[in-house]
Amino acid sequence: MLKEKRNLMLYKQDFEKFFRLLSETFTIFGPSKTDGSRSFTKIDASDEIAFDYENTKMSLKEFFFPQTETLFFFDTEKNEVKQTDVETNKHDKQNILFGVRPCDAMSISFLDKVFNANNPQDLYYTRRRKSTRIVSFACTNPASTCFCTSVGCGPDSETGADIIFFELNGRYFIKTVTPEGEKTIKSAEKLLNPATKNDIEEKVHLMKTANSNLKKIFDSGNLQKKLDNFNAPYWGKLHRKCLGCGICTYLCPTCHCFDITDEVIKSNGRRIRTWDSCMFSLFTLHASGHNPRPTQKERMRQRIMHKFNYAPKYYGKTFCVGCGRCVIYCPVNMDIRDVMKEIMEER
Amino acid sequence: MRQIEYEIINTVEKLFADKKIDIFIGYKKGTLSLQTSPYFLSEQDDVRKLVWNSFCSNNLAVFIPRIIPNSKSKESKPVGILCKGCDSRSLVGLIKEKQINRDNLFIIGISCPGIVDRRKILSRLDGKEIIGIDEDADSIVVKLKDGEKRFEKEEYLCESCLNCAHPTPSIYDVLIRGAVYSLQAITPDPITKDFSSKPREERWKIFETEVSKCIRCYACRDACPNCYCKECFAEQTKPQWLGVSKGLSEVIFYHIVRILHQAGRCVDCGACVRACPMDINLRLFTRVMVDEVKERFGYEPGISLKDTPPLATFSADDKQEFMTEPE
Amino acid sequence: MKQSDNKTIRRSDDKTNYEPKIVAFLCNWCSYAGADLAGVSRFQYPPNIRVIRVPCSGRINPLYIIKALQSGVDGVLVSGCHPGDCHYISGNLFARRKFALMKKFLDYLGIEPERVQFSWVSAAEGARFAEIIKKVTNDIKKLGPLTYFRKDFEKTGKVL
Amino acid sequence: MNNPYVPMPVRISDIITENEARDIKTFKLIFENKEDEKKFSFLPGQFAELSILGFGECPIGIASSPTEDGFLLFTVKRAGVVTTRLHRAEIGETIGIRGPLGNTYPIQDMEGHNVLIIGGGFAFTTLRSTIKYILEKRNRGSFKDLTVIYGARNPGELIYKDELWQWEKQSGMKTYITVDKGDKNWNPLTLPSPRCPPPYPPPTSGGGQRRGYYVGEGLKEGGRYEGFVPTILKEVAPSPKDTIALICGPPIMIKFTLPILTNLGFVPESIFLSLEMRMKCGIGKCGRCNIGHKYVCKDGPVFAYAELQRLPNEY
Repeated sequence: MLKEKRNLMLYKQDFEKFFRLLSETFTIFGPSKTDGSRSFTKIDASDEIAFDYENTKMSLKEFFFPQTETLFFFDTEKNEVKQTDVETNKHDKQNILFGVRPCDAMSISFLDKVFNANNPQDLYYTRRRKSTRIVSFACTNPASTCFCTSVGCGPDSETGADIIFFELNGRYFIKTVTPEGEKTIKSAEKLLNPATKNDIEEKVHLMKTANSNLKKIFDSGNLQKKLDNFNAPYWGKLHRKCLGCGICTYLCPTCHCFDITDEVIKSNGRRIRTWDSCMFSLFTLHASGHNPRPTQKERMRQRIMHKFNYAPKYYGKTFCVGCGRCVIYCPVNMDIRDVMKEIMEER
Repeated sequence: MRQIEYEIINTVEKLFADKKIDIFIGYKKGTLSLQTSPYFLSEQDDVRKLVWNSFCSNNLAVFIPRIIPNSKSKESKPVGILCKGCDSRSLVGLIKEKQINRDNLFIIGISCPGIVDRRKILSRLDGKEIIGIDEDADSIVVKLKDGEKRFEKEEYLCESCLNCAHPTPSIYDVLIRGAVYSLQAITPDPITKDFSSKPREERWKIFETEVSKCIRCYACRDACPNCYCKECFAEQTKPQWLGVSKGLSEVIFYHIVRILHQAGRCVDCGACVRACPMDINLRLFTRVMVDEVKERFGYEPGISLKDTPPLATFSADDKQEFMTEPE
Repeated sequence: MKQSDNKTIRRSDDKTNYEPKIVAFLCNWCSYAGADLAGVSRFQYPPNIRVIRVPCSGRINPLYIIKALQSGVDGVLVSGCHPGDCHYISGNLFARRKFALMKKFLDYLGIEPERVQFSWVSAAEGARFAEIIKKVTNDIKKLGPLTYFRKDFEKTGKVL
Repeated sequence: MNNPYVPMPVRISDIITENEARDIKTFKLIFENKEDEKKFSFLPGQFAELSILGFGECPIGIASSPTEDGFLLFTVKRAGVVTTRLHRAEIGETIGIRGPLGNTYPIQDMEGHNVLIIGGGFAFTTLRSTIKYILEKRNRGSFKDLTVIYGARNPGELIYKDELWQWEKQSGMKTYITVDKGDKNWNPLTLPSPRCPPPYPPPTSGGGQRRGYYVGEGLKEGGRYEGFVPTILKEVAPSPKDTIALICGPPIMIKFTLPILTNLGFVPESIFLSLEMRMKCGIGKCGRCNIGHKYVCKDGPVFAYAELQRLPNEY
């Protein structure tokens, strides 16, 4: 059992060996250079990993909660459910998600609250989650769109990660966060040395600079109180330039709304769950034609409130990690940081 | 550029002062460099926040059917809008298809020097942080921490601007003349010509790889002014034409039908391409319809309010060389 | 599209005895009657088509054709009245414009033009109808089954 | 481990068409597997996801009472894709069910109190479950007076007619039935005979004169009316003392009923509403049925009015 978190060092020249040792027992996924770090893909060799990426385009949630997931297959002719492989398939090989940014790692800890919690448990998510270790990579050079420190995350946040890497000069500073993380590096133990005082100092200094590069734009605690005003006048204005597309929610690492539908080809069918977005007009449309959120105003409010007001009340966490994806990819430059500022300034 | 910006601000200020409009849609400075954001301003808001530069990429016409919901209702005052050439062409389409009333609009037309594609510039910066931007008539100067980089606009324009035949608005109430980026527009567009010369299998392969990136956020549809359907085929449930999964088959289906639906409407403004978060080169597939409509029916969407849209009319002697005849 | 008659048409990816599946959208007033006439006049034509009767060729939305291709057919034929003979005066003339664009676009994307065909068949042209079906069936037989974007989740529906 | 997304098979053993428009049907379902039935223990107010393979799922309130053994009842209005398919179903067909989901009416709080039940339209389903539960012999003693006010657009739209006529006659409860607009067979109670029991079965021809609903006092035993539910509620004026009110109905009815209850002296803590929202998963994960920070599928569908007042008005 892990008594305390260990600080270890790995020389960069040993990284290749380290990677090979891990890949003997684990399948490794990471931001790969080959697809321009668009999403987390299978990595076969250590030099495929893109270390200096800012953030993958698709967030990590895709890995645990894919855009389309088959809940079960069925036969419409026999009118019976064929069980999924969620119960039957044994996944012997464990996965490592390597090079995850701390914000993405944290987002998984939020999704755990939704899917992994026993209320009831979502087996599809849990199965993947159980067989996966998250190795995160501290951000030494945060992007201009990052605002993690405003929402309680940070460039060196450990939440959600099993191991965290810090890139120092010529070597990696490795911190094990969970017992699982400790087990993960067991096979490569001989490559690792305990960190010296110097190493720790260098790491602390490094993160200090990274932290200072991140401006704190708002305080999520205050924001939650501010948002308790459901009928505040700014809701009438904020949404106006919103196009109602699903980019912000689909790229968001914590947005987890989904839809369940059936698909049939001849007599083969499957029930699938797919991502859905509160920004879509049909999201809450009742079969009767009534829609509790009829315009983009309500839908925009729902997105903001869900992240910054409802989730803190329900799960005790602000469901935003400040990764900045919605800021970068919004076609009309609806910057959530601006929205927050506007809300905070409103009396 | 500055000159034109002043002119826009003065015009809008005067419109508000004369009580001609209640709301004006323009651009304001974006929160990211190389980007602007649509700006809805009313009389109380700060007119001086309006900007005009090479990054005013949004097609503002997309907002018009949303804020003027009914074509028949005559708003007390028209909505003011800043229009580039392509924006005005989109508006013409909307007016012709009775989605909005011309009387409900006050259009400040602006002859457009072309929009710079921020992605093209970003790809040359290797992720370096931008500190500031300067713009003159021909080039963009990007200031970085370790120096400057100069980009000639001509090379970094959006694809759709490179082959724009009508940079000056086709309808307007006030026209602000500025430099027009003039290049002989070519039909068919070089990219479609190049694409059609490829072997069939390769064409399909390219199409497949491009659209397989799609995450079905529908941003291409939502950013398109001419995609105004209240209920899109992609979301209909009775009958359900399209599954909701991310499968290749569904994505291909969606894009083919959307592009066909835009045939005769698409003004090649490039809004869908710029909105796509996955960088799908949609224009490679949308542009061919623009060229085909022009070649076959001699129609260019958005040029005149008078001519009938090509699919809303016919001619007895339309070519029918493609019809099957028995052997 | 009910697919209960699988017995008569065995589909196989083996090209030699492969029988294509074709959906024919026929206009109620001409082509459907033409098909009828072909039947009562005993003109032989391949049994590969499934007929969907539509009020007019102008009723055809490109969506239907794409949906048919996605749902597992290898080709589509749309047939209506000859220009000038439309029961609704000009439905087929409007349709002709849509067809032209559609044909061009699918070809451009890389789908063989023979997969989607359009024709005019009047109520009196039973023989012509049979000939056209023969041609369309032969064309598509030569191309083999359509694999481009047929929906098939048995292969893709696997979980991670 | 149980997979919360996989439905259990149930067989349709009976289908009852409830209304004249024939778009509301009650389905009697029997579990195919006995273990499933044992696991499915519920209380009035809960709902379940009915599923038809190839069409999808829809959340429907459970209309039968836990005291009715061996079967489940679901009353379904034809509206969307799944319900339309369900209406085409035949007796003997097997469908799927997922549940029970959501919370229940506050049965424990209601014990030892008077219960006022206000229902409108076909949203009467979970209320029927509650009434059945209360009327059950071994439970009846735990509750005090039971008052039911139920309304529909017209007599043909009343659901559970047989039981309504029975309840009208039953002692130990007061049943007020109202329709927005009566027909020639609808014989609303009129002024001269306030205590006259309603004609049962309804006269087939002629019928009583339609003179609108009764305005006045003395209607203690229930009766039939013509008028909207809120209006009737105002006339009936049940005492708020020691009473818990349960409401389920169309939004417009709820909107006008609440102020009347408040005027009568009901405190928000003693009013419970059952809400409806678009749902998919039913277990608080898919994130679409929230009202404020509460999920209707998990924290609801029953909410105390006091709680609802603290939530955003978005339903």
